[in-house]
Formats: sequence, structure tokens, C-alpha cells
Amino acid sequence: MICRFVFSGSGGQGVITAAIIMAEAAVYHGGLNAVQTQSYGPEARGGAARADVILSSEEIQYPKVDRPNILICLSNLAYSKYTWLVRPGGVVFIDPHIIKTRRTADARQVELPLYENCLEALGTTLPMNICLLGCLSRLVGLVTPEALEKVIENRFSGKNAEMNIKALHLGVDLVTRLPEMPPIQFL
Amino acid sequence: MICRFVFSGSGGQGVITAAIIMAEAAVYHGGLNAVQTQSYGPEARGGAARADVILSSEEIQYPKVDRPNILICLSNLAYSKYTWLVRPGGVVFIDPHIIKTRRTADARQVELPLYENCLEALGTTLPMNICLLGCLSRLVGLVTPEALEKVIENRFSGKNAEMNIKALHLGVDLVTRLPEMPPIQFL
Amino acid sequence: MIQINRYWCKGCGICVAFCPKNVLQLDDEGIVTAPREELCIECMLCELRCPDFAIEVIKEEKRA
Amino acid sequence: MIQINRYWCKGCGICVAFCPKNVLQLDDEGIVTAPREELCIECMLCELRCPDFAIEVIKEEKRA
Amino acid sequence: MPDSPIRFLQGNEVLADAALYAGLKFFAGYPITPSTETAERLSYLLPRVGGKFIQMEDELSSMCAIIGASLTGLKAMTATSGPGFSLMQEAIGYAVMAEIPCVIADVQRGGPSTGLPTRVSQGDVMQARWGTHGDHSIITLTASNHQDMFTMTVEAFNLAETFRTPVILLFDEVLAHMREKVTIPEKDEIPIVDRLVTSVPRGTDYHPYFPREDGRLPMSDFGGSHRYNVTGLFHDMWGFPTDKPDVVNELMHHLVNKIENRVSIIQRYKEYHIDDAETLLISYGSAARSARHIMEDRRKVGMNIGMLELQTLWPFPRQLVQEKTKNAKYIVVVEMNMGQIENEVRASVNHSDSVYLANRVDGQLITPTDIKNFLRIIHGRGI
Amino acid sequence: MPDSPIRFLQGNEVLADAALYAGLKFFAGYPITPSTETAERLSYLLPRVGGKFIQMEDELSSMCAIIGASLTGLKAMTATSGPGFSLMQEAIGYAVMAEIPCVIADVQRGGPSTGLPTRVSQGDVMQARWGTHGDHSIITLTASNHQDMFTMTVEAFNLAETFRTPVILLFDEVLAHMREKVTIPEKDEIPIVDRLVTSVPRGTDYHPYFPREDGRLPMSDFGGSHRYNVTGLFHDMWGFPTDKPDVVNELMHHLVNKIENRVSIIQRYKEYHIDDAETLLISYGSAARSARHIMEDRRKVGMNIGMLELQTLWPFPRQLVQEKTKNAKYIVVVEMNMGQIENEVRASVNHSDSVYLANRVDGQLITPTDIKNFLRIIHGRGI
Amino acid sequence: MSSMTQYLRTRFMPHIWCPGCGHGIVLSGLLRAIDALGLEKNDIVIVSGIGCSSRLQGYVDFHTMHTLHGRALAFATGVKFGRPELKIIVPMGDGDALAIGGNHFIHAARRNIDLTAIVMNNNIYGMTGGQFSPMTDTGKKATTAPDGTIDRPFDTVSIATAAGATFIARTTTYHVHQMIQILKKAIVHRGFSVVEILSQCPTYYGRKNNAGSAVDMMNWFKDNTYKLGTKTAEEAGEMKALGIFIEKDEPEYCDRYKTIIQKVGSP
Amino acid sequence: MSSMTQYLRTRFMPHIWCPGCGHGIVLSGLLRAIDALGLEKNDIVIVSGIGCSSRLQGYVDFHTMHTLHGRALAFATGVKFGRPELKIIVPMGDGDALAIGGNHFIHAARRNIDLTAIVMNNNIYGMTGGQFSPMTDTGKKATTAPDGTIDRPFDTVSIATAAGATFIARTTTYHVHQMIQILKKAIVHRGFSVVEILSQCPTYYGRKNNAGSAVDMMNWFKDNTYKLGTKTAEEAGEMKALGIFIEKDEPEYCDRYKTIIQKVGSP
Ligand SMILES: Cc1ncc(C[n+]2csc(CCOP(=O)(O)OP(=O)(O)O)c2C)c(N)n1
Ligand SMILES: Cc1ncc(C[n+]2csc(CCOP(=O)(O)OP(=O)(O)O)c2C)c(N)n1
Ligand code: SF4
Ligand code: SF4
Ligand code: SF4
Ligand code: SF4
Ligand code: SF4
Ligand code: SF4
Ligand SMILES: [Mg+2]
Ligand SMILES: [Mg+2]
Repeated sequence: MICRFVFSGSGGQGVITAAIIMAEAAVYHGGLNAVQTQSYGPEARGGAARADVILSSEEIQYPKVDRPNILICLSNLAYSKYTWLVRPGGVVFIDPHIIKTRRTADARQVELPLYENCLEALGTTLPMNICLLGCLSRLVGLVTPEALEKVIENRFSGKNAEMNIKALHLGVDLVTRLPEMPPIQFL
Repeated sequence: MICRFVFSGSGGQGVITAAIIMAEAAVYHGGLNAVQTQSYGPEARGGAARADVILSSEEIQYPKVDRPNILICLSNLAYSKYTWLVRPGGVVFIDPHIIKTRRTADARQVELPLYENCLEALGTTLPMNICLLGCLSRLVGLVTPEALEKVIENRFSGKNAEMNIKALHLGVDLVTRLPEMPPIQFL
Repeated sequence: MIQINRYWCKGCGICVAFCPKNVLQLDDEGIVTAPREELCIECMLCELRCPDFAIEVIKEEKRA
Repeated sequence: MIQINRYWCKGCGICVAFCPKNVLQLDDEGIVTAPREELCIECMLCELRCPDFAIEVIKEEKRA
Repeated sequence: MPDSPIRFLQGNEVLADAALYAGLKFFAGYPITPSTETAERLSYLLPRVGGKFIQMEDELSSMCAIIGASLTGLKAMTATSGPGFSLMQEAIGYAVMAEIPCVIADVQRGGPSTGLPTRVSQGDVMQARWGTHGDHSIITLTASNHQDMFTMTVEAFNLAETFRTPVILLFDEVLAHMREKVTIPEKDEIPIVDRLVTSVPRGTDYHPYFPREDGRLPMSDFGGSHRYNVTGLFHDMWGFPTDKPDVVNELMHHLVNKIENRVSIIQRYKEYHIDDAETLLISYGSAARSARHIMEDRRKVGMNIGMLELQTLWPFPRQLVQEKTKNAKYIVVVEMNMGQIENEVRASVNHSDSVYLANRVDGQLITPTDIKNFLRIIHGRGI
Repeated sequence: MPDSPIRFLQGNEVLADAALYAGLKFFAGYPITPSTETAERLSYLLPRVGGKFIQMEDELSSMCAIIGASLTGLKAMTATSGPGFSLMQEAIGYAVMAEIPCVIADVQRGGPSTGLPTRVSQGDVMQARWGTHGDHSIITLTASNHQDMFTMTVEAFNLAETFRTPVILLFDEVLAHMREKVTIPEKDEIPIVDRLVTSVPRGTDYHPYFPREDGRLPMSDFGGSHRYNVTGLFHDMWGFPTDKPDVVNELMHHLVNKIENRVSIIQRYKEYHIDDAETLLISYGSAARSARHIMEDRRKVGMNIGMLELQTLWPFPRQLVQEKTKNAKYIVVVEMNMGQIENEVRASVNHSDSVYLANRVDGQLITPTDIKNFLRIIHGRGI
Repeated sequence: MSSMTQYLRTRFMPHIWCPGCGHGIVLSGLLRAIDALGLEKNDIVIVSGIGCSSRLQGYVDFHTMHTLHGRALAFATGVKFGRPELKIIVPMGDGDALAIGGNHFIHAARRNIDLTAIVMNNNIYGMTGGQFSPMTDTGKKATTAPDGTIDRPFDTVSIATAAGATFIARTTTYHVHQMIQILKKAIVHRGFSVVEILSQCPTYYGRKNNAGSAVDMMNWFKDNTYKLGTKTAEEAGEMKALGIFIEKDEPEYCDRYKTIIQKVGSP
Repeated sequence: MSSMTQYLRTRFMPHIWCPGCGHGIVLSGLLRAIDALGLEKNDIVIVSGIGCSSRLQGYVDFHTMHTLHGRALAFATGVKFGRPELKIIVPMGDGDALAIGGNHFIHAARRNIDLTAIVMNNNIYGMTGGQFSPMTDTGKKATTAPDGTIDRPFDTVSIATAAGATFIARTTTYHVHQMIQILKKAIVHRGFSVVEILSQCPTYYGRKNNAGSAVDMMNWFKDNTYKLGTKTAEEAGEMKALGIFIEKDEPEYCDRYKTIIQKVGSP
């Protein structure tokens, strides 16, 4: 099993943190191998943010994700830049509140109303990234909500931890309210 | 024709200057090739001074003098350090006023009373080095007193030039007062 | 007249905070706007302090 | 008592010049000597200013 | 996850943790992308384990400071990238000459000059060997994954102590920035070579530069019983300057031979399917990940392909490479520079016509597909 | 002797005079043995011919200053020795990347480190090639006598201008300190390559990094009509930073190929009795004097011995060496290091078993007798 | 958009700096000073090192040179000495100027060579992600000082004074009018001029030290500075003085060399 | 011969310095200061750079390290920070300390790390044969300033003060008693101490500038200096003040780090 993720958005949305937390959950509590990379350099300042994660039951050699199975876009810029990368059979996750342009990518597109839900349930959109992880744990599998919870507890403390755990479960629940989707292929 | 000189003494005696002047005279006014080298490094500070000169009618390749035809020693230290270097058939020139130890080198030894003569005729021993060149121009040949004079005039000015020219001729004359010596072999 | 370059503005809020007449404001998208332009006294502070050359005060005189 | 290390002395003349009692002198070979040792007041200046550790003043008391 | 030895870390963090495992007690450095995270992690960890962290005013002084600290008996390291590595060269030569154990990590980015600060490259391989003036020899290790990074970092400290010499760890931006799993070895799982301290008792003449029978030179800490001299000049066995030709000659040969004569015990490498490999990939560092990826991929379709991964780059294991390439028809060096190791491979093999370079120098990690395309061309099958 | 073109000078002085002949207008440096006399002479001469001399605070800044001055249109040089050369490496890489013509003279002394400041060595050959980080290419010239020093110095300036690149002059302590005759060429006797200035008129877009058809890149002085950008980052043809892989790739290849593809026009050498040489000496710098001495000596006794003297060390003239060594049974590289050029020769010849090293690394000039003894051994006749 | 765009290479805008970064305000102030002086674009050379601050050079339509970290003044010395009639302006970060570049800084000052050094002091290494600099106050946090720095900071004005700079001033990104006035004088001054501009790095310094937003940091500049000469040392306490500390006429380096050439040169 | 021989590696004597070189007097004074303090030989480390002055290190029977030109303080920082209980003394030439080594000098001062820096200032590069240094007065001659330097000199005391040294003094080879007293205090001082000692180089500086013999140069020191505080600036004119300029108690660098370790370390 091998699954390649690209988390993309703009600086400050925490997409890189989300990627790392997912990878840590897979490694520490899922018995998987994981490699995480991210873009550095001028474009990483201010503007766009991108983190790649590969999860696999085998050893991972080539560490970059050229063609993701799963693409998450949390900004319009990221959306227009990366959608064409997705592998056949893969999925693009977007937040309908954020992404205005809806180009038809050569991939299935799933809308996750993270912004709305977080604002409503938690009064802040800050933990959208963690809420996203909750959704993914259900939709993609590979890492369980319990594994994510442990990593989050280890990483944050106090109020922050609390809020993020709430956001996580918000994400897990949110999925139940989405239209059912066919399984994602990854190889 | 090739003749290898080592000028040695202690710092401040001007042995290096003498070597350079002789070489310049040979190059500028004698149609010869010349290479001059000298010792650098810790031992060149304060203590001993050594300059090597090769004069030749051919191109000179290896520039160092391992075994001189002509060795000039103006200090006891130099004398004890270098006399054994002289080639068979070569000559060691010393100033009897300075050199106390008279080891028998495997070479002919010629005494040049530079110190005494300079002090007497010029009231100073400073231009001993130039006086030496006067002697050599007669005893060794290769560079003429006229050639040396031109170089000296170019190098020094005013009183200094005057004094040195006097010293040069003093050296030239001094030779006439020495016991005659068989010719020096150099190859 | 306040001229704003929406493509350059990064929404740092410096101009907003230091405008003596409270002329400016960040919009929904976090970009500066001048909803109270009529209060502007053309002190230039917004333009001078903007790190992004995104706001310019075209003075009466200049326009004239 | 003035003790001199002839092997270390470089004949710079510093001790000679600054001796307040004119005790010292360079010899023929340019090495320091103390021909007027009896005038020495053991002020130590020669020893302290010698760059070469070539001159030492052994004080009365020390010798005693 | 403190109870488990498993970590998910950035390469730069692995470097830090491995150095501590190896006994690091002193780090001096100056920030530079893509190596800074090592310093950042050590600024936190070192004081917590009684070690010392200092941020110096530049890379020159960082290198000098670790040499000074090493002389007091502490295992010492610095980490930098190309521009900083260039600045350290004079002082690295000092460590070579004065035989001071220390470790220098150079995380390679695109060069020359400021180049591509956030992009990968393997362009400093030859500089690691020859960056400082004068004849010398040097040990340089690399790795292609975090587990090996850990091991090689510990090895670097061990070799530095064993041979009293600076050792260079040559990593790259991809390795340094990516995160992957690493299992921290248990205490003593990787043997640690400690500072060899002289057994000469106080008051007895100690020779800092007089090798024992086994070639090693026991040290004595500054501030300890033995007072001696350390210099960057050619020196005698007490450490005092000399320019006596015979002493100079002997020291020169000692410095070079202590390393060049021990290639077989310094060389670290991994091999995969060498025996039946008609096509042999030779690679190292992050490029070796792509090489191994495509090797495994091509074997699945029946290609007789193998791989030699170099972990010791200097002294270059010429004999090893010669042996391992004996039967290969195509020897393909996969690296991210203009052929720096290819050149060494070419000089090592019997049939240099069969050596090919599969490289990439545009700041991007060479991909398995790139290599596949190279192979097609090399095998005469077009692109 | 102002009326005659004959001079009797120290090598360092020849370097100064030749640089002025070549059009030097700016020198920045920091004193170091055995190169200081060049700076000393230029501090006197430059203001007398309207040029500029500046003594900087160190070698790093000296190298930076000549790059800055070169951008204003002045031919610029610095001179140093090993330790200073190590310190200049970062900025040399900058000159490579930004394609700034300039000349760096490294007068080699014993290394590594402070080594033997007043003794001869040829230990910086590989450093000249690889001292700075990142892939690059570089031109390095040397000479064995003062007349050739003069010529090679002028050539260095010419090549620097032609290829918009730093050029290294690698001399050594023996050459630099000894005095011998040199005949100053008449004006125009050695052609001078002047700065190629862009013909693009003011107001038109000028591309500082867009090569002409002949491969040369015309420049525009800072302060002149064209405003552009200079950087040590990878950049586009306007000089602005980019990390676009294709642009990076192209620049990387341009920097390397502008030199490596022109070996045959950059190579300078001398040959003696190659045709019938069973034993061929390959040498350079002051070692070549002893080599030539013994070659002439041995020919007198009937030995079939010849010599190839290299004056261009980098790019290494592999093809030339291969051709010239075709018929030799014994290829003996005479140099004063542990085999830095020998290694290149070995990689260049068809039969690397016939390559021998005749060297000396003790700070003393290798003597004709040393070489004679090496030859006896190589020829199987003992010592 | 602003009238300063005539001096900008607008194709690279918006610039790379983070939202609220003080370096943009310095850039703006510098262009306004140049504009006010009516200098020719072709007579100006900007020489920078490496750092966020040093990226200034890329955005301005003068002769521009982006050099090595810490070495800008050494390159600039070559440019100036090579062509003394040009105006050379050297924007530098605090690390660039006073960590790795400290030696060139004091030596350029010692020579009194006519360069205008602008120290964009944000008390941090911005470009590399928030390590402490020689201008970070003792006790402040940074990625390499998780427990607070133990280092003491330099005072740019004192160092420049001791080293011999002949024009020395300090201002902040809050005090934009003063900044422009000072930069004008500094550029015109014949000799080595140092202008320290306190600049905010909200991204790293601000975050690490809970200094709030760019606006908060600028307010801090307002509240913790005073006009030179208006307070006694005692009153000032930890506050920093702003204004021109030194402005004096001494022979400039290139001018001195010109007199040598005039004395000995054969034209 | 002298009682100081107990501290000398006598097998290397007589030393390499020229007759009358002031550096020998500094060596003598240093050993007397150490002797007077009754320090253990094994507790002393001498770290030097490269230069005539830096050769001091080879003659003394302590832990000794002869490093790179200009970098002595950086090496010394490693030694001290590695083993704070040792006394580290760093003899440096004026070029070593303030030309190539200027940056390490100001940063060591900024940190207030407990090193004793002795600047043996002979206003020239002695070792390389008489080029001007950053301490050579404007107009003086040197082999690289045949027409007189156009450079202005640093003032060691001002630079050290601005950079933050907590003990700063100046003396000369003429004033041997003062030298010993100052060195004693400097060595004992906890923090970065700078002792500038004006030293004569008769061989190069003296000859190039017709300054006469070593004795003449020492007399010049006598006649052109005054005791700090005994003259007004006006009276002093070109004369240099001697004595202790700064002596203050501030937290030392290794001590500060120790408090960090104590706070966070798990022993
Ligand atoms: C030789 C070298 N060392 C280190 C670096 C990495 N580096 C780039 S910028 C920088 C410091 C930036 O800080 P500062 O100068 O204060 O500028 P800022 O980014 O804060 O404006 C460093 C350490 C480098 N490019 N070159
Ligand atoms: C990197 C480097 N640059 C230059 C030199 C050459 N060098 C040796 S000592 C010295 C200067 C000596 O002057 P100073 O520091 O004043 O000491 P002094 O000899 O006058 O006591 C120089 C330039 C060197 N050894 N290393
Ligand atoms: S100061 Fe400039 S960038 Fe900031 S909000 Fe105002 S206009 Fe936008
Ligand atoms: S010019 Fe002054 S008043 Fe007008 S918007 Fe700008 S800051 Fe406000
Ligand atoms: S101790 Fe004083 S008086 Fe006696 S010889 Fe020495 S300097 Fe003269
Ligand atoms: S001061 Fe010392 S070296 Fe000089 S003359 Fe006196 S004893 Fe001799
Ligand atoms: S990191 Fe700091 S200094 Fe750099 S651009 Fe961002 S705010 Fe400005
Ligand atoms: S050259 Fe000068 S500094 Fe060096 S030993 Fe001689 S007198 Fe002393
Ligand atoms: Mg900064
Ligand atoms: Mg000096």
C-alpha cells in the first residue's frame, strides 16, 4: 500500500502542520512508513504553502509527490496550481467556502465545509487544518482518529490541545453528513 | 659558462644587496643570464643571511645553489655552516678580521681585509659589501667594475652612491695588493 | 484622493492603524479600502508607512 | 648582582639606555656587560625592560 | 513518543540527535539554509544534557571554536551549507594539520555561490575533498535516509576520534528537510569511540604527535596534566614548529597515509543485486533513493540491474568500486552534479568506457523517471 | 635601466609589471608570505599610472573589492597565498556565478594550514579547481620562469575578459621570490583583450547574461547607461534571481561549458623532444625547471627523454596529454605535492600503468638529482 | 501605484517581504529620499548582502548588486574606489552588517569611504527563520535561543562612532518623516554614513517574543524612543535616542587617494 | 637566566624576535604578572594567531595554541566555553586583532567572555615585513604605503569600549611596572579584558618612519603618553592616555550559560 498526499493552501492555514500530524500518526500509531516534505524558498514566504506526505506499508524511496492520490487545496492559488497533478482515481478535497473557481479537474472533487463548520462549532477557523484531518481519517482511512488524537495531545497543550481535539472530532463527524463516496484507489 | 655564488653573513651586512647588484650588473651590462635566490623564513630574521647567485651564458634552469664555486662568508656562523658546500676547485672568501675560526675547508680560502680597508679609507664598514664586489670583479671576473658602477649609481643616490662607488674601487685596488692566486674553475 | 493597489496590498493594517482620521479599513479579503475618504487630511502617513507601495495619496494640488 | 646571559642578549641596548645609574654597557661584540655594577641600585628596570630575558638582577636580600 | 525509540524527524534533527548519541558536547554554528534546524534543535537540547551551544558571529569562527573546544576534550561539531562551508576551509585545514577530531556537516544546496539556497544539489563533493589549501586527506561520509544518517553521523564522530581528524558529513537539502521515520538505537547498539586519552602520567614527557603502534595518537586535554603546543605549522612530535625537510616530509605522509592507507576500514557502503547486474547504478545521498526506487521497479520487469550505494565518499573506495563493477556492462553514476563522483568511478573501473552519468543539476531531486529515461538511452533504446 | 626592456626582477614583481602591461587598474589585497611583494610594488606603481591600490582588512574583502571594481570596468586583481586563498573561496564562487572577469594570483607555499610559509609547494592545484562550493569550472595558469610568468599573467587577464570569469594564476614560492632576467615585451607585442563593452544603446534593453553568437557576453559598466542586476543566485539573462529548473540547468551548463568546451583554445604548454621520448617528464611551475635541467642533462648522455610543460592546469588538457604521451613508455609527473596533477595525467593517458610520480613535499625545491634518482628507480636500475 | 513606482522594478512586485515587514517601509523611505534629492538613476548603485533586508536591491531600478552575506561593504568599497563619482547605498540586515559583516563595517568606517550603510535592524535573522542576531537583546527568544539569549547586543551607533564613521543616525519605520530626512543627509554626506533603522519582523521576532502585530511593533518604536537631546541618560533609561548622532567633515578615502595620484601620478 | 625561565621553554631561546623588539618586553611582563598572581601553569592556556606577536605562545610553558591569523579569539572562545575554569590569555598583533581579526574582537567583547586579549600594537605588520596596519597613523610610511597611508587608524580603547569589553587598559613597553600591574588585573578580571600595549618594531616601523632605534622608540612612548586623567583633551593633543579605562562587573558569558544549564539541564 502506498498513498501520496499533497496538502496545499496559504501560509498560516497550518497545512504543513496537518501534514506532519498525519504522518506522525501513521508512523507512531499506525505501523506505517511515512515521508513528509514541503516547499522551502522564496515562494514559501508569505504566499503559498505545500506539504507532501507519502504513507506506505513498504519502505519509501523517492520522497517527493509528483502525482498525488489525495490533494487538499485550501486556497484558490493552490487550487489552480495543483489540481492537474492528481492521479487518475485520486481525489481533490476543497473547502467550498474558500475555493471560488471550480475548474473540472481530471479527478473526483470532494467538498469539505471546514470553514463553516469550524466557525459555527468552535467560533474560530484556526483549527480548520485539524478538522480536515478528522475528515481524512474517515474518508481515506490509513490513520485513525485515535492515532491523530494522541499526536495532537503530544503536540499541543492546554486550551490549544482542547480546541484541536474538538476540531478533530468535528471533522470525523462532519463526514457522516456528507454524501457517501466511492473508495479512493491508491497503490 | 656557469658560476654559482653563495653570499653569506649576518643580517644588516648587505650580503643580499651585494648579490643582487652583482647579478644585475651581469644581466644589464654583461650580457649574461643570472638567477638570484635567498633564504626566507624564521632564520632570516635577525640571524643569518644568505643569497645565492648563478651567472651563466646559457639559460639557467635549476635556480638554487647547492654547491657553490664561490662562497663568501662574512660571519662566523655562516663560515661554519657553509664552507663544506664549496665545490672542488672553488674558493671561499673571508674577511680575516671577522672570521675567527679557520677550519680547513676542502677549498681554497682567500682572505679579503674588507673591514680594515673600509674603516681605514672610508671611516665606516657599512659599504663592505660593495667593496667585496670590487674584489670579486677582479678575482672572479664575469662582471666588470664599470658594470657594477652603473648598477650602483642607479640604485643609490647622493652621498650613499658616492660612498659605495669609492668602496667599489677600494675593492678593485685592494686586489692588486693581495698575493696572486691561480684562476678559479667554474663550469 | 486615495489610490489603492489591491494586488500589492498585503493587508498588514499599518495604514489603517496609523491614519489620524480613521479613513481606512481592511475589507473582507483583508485588503485596504478607504470608506471614509472624505475625512482624509492628506497627511501622507498611510502612503509613507505602507511597506508595499499599495496606497497613494494624490493631493488636491497635484490633481489640480 | 647583575647576571647576564650572553647567549640570549641581542645587544639592543635598551637596558643600557634606561639604567638610571649608567651601570651597563655593550662590549665589543655588542653584548651587554656591567662594568659599573657597584653603582647598581637594584631598581630592576634593566631586567624588566630586557626583551630577551638576558639580564637578571639578583637582589641583596635574595642572595642573603 | 518518549517511550518508543521511533521518531519521525527532519533530517537536520536526526543529525542533531545522532550527534548527541555519539557524545556531542559542543556545537558552534551560524545559521544557514538548509542546515539551520540542526543548530536550532541543539540550542535546545545541549544545555539540557550539560553540553554547550554557541552561535558564533560567522562560519569561520564557528569552525575555530569547535577546534578549541575539541582540545578541551569535548566532542564538537558544526553544521553549515555551501557558502559557510567555503568560509570554513582555512580552519578545516588547521584541524587536519593539528589533528583535531571534530565533525563538520555540510548540507548541500545549489551552488556555486549563493546559488539555490532552498534547492537540492550534490555539488560540494569535490570541495569536501579539496577545499582547503595544501595536500591533505579527509574523511567524508553521506547517507540516503534518516536511519543511515543517524548511523553515519555516529560513525563520523567515531572516525574523527579514531584518526584524530576532521570528518565531513555531506548531506543534502532533500535529506535535511524531509521528515521520515528513524529508530533511535539503544545505548551501545552502535559502539561509540571515545577520546583516546594518553596514559602517560603527569610529569612524564607526553608527545601529542607521536603515533602509538596502532597508528592512533592519544590526546591530552587542554587544562589537563600535560602542557604541549598545537600549531598549524609543520611541527615535530611535541607539536613545535619545524621546517626540517625530513620532519616535514614525514608529517605530510603521516597526514595523508593515516587515511589513504585505511580505505578498506573506512569505507561504508550498501549493495543491492550486484551479482547479476548487467546495469549497475552507483549513487549516494538523496539521489540514491531515486536510484533504488527505479532499480526495484526495473527488476520487477526483469532487468538485470543492481546498485552500489556509497556512504564513504572520501577516501574514495577505488578498489571496492573496481571489484563491484567487474561484471557490469553499464555503470551508471546517479548524482546531482556535473559528474564529481562519476569522475572517481571512471578512474577506478577497468573499462571506463562503460561509465555513464545520470545527473540533474537544476535544483530538483532527480526522479526515478529521469533515471529510467537515462537507462533507455544508455541501453540504446532512445527515450 | 629604463632605456632597455630587460629587467632583473623578483617573480612577484614580474607579476605586478605584467598585470600593468595587461591593463590592471585596480588591486586589492592583504599581505601574506610569499606573495606580498606584488602588493608592495603595485602600491607604488598603480597611483603613478592612474590606477588604484587598496589594502583591505583581509582576503575575503580583497576578493570582494576586486569584483566590485571589475564591475565598474576596471581590470582588477588580487594576490595571496594558501591561507588567504582558502578565505577567498566563497567570493571566487561569486565571481564564477556572476561572471565577473578578475585575476587571482595564488603563490603557493607549504600547506595544509599555516604549513611552511616560506617554503615552496605545489599543493593548491586541486584547490584552485575545486575550492569553492558547487559545480563550476575555472581557468588556472602557471609558469616556470619569469618570462613565462609575464606572458601567463597577461594571458590570465585576456582569458578573464574573454570568458567573463575569474582566472587563477598559480605560482609558487621559488618563482615568486627568485630574481631573474625578464624582457618586457613592447606595447602590443602580446595582444591585450580589452573589456568587451555592449554596443546596445542607452534606453534599449541590455541583457548582461545573454551570450552573443561567439559565446561572449558583452558587459556594461556600473555607472554606465544600462542598469541591471548582479547576483550570486541562479539568475536569468537580465541577472535576476530565478529557480526555474530549466533556467538553472541552462546557466549551470553555460558556466561549465564556456570553459570545458574550449580546452583546446585555453591550453598553453611547451614541449621538448616529445617525438623520440621514451621517458616523458610532465611538469609545471618551478618543478619544471629541475625537470628541464635533468632532461637536458640526460639527453647529453643519450637518454631518450622529453618533456611536456603544462602552463594551463585547468581546464586540464586531457586530450593534449593523451596525444603527447602516446609513444612514451615512462610518463613521469614531476611536481611538488602528493600527485595532484599525476592523478589527472593518469586519467588522461591510454596506459595508466606507465604513469609515475616524481615528487617532493618537504618544502624544498625538487632537484635535478632527485629526478635523476627517481628515473633510475623507474627504469629499474636502483638508486 | 505610488509615485515611487518610477524607481521600482514593478514586474517583481508585490515584493517577497511578509505582510507588515518594516523593510518595505525602509525601501519606501529610501526612494523618497532619492527622489527628493533629484539624483540620476544611473548615478546610483545599490550593493546589498544576503538577508530579507538585502532583497531591497532587487526591486529598485538602479545599478544593483546582490552579493554575499556580510560582504556588501567590501564589494561596495571596490565599486566606490573604482568609480568614486557614483553614489553607493548599502542596505544591510543587522546580521549582515554586524554579525558576519562586522569587520567590513568597522573598516569601511575607519577608512571614511563614501558609502551610505543602512542597517535595517530587526533584531533577528529574518531570512533564515528567526535566529538571534548580535542586535537581539539579552533574554529575548529566538529559534536558537529557546531559553532566551545570553548574548549582549551591540549598539550600532557606538560601534560606528568608535570605528570612525562621520555620519551616524538612528530612526525607525514608525518615524517615516525623520527617516527620509536622515537618509537624504546620509546620502549627500561625503564620507562613511551609517543609518540604523529599527525595523519590525513580525513573522519571527514578533512571534517569538509576543511582540504582537506589525502595528504593535511600530507602536513600540514610538513609545520606546525619544528625540536625541531631549532626555538625560537617566530619563531615557532603556529608551533609544533617535536622530543624527554624528555629522562631521573629514577627508574622504577616495579623495585622499586622489591627492596621492595627483602628487605622484604621471597623467 | 632570569627567574622567569621557569615559565619559558628555554630550548627555543633565544627567541625569534629582532634585537630590541618590544614583543619580548611584553612576554617578560606577562610572565611576571602570572608569577605574581601565583597561577598554576596547568590552568593557563595561551591562544595566539599568526604574527611576530603571536610567536609569544611558543616560548611559554603553559597549554599553548598557535592558530590562524586573526582567529585566535574564535579558537579561544571554544577553549573557554568548553572549559570555563581555565585562564585564557590571547596575545595578538595589531593586524591580527584588528585587521583580519576585527570581527572576532568585537564579538568576544560583546559576549563578555572571560578572555584576556593582549593587543601588542606596533602599528605595523611585522611578520610579513612592514605593511601598514589599521593602527598605522595616517601619513606614515609602510611597504604598501610608499607615499604614506591614507587610512585612518582605529583606537583600540574606543572600539573595545563600544563593543562591550568590561576591562580595557593601555600601556607601553616603556612602562613596565604599569604593564605588569595592568596585566595582573586583566587576567584576574572576570569578563573580556583588553590590554593594548604599544610595542616597538624597530626593524620595520622604525626604519620606514625614521623612528630610530628601539631605545628611541621607547623614549617616544615615554614622551608621547600621559597617565589617564592627568590631562584634559586639549592638553593631551596627540598624546595617548595610559592606564585602565574601563573596569566593570557584568555577567560573564560562561557564567550566564551556566545559569541556563542550571535552569533547564537534567543533571
Ligand atoms: C556565508 C553565509 N552564511 C550564512 C548565510 C545564511 N543567511 C542568509 S541571510 C542570514 C541572516 C539574515 O539576517 P539579517 O542580516 O539580520 O537580515 P534580515 O533577514 O533579518 O533582514 C543568514 C544567516 C549565508 N547566506 N551565507
Ligand atoms: C589568512 C592569512 N592572511 C595573511 C597572513 C600573513 N600574515 C601573517 S602575520 C600577518 C600580520 C602580522 O602583523 P600583526 O598582526 O600586527 O603582528 P606583528 O607581526 O606586527 O606582531 C600577516 C598579514 C596569514 N598568515 N594568514
Ligand atoms: S499599509 Fe499597505 S500593505 Fe498594509 S494594509 Fe495598508 S495598503 Fe495594505
Ligand atoms: S493621508 Fe493621512 S488622513 Fe488621509 S488616509 Fe492617509 S493617513 Fe489617513
Ligand atoms: S637594576 Fe637598575 S640600576 Fe641596576 S643595572 Fe639594572 S637598571 Fe641599572
Ligand atoms: S636589553 Fe637585554 S638584549 Fe638588550 S642589550 Fe640589554 S641584556 Fe641585551
Ligand atoms: S521574515 Fe521578517 S524580516 Fe523577513 S520578510 Fe518576513 S517579516 Fe520581514
Ligand atoms: S619584525 Fe618587528 S615585530 Fe617582528 S620581531 Fe622584528 S622588530 Fe619585532
Ligand atoms: Mg535582521
Ligand atoms: Mg603589528
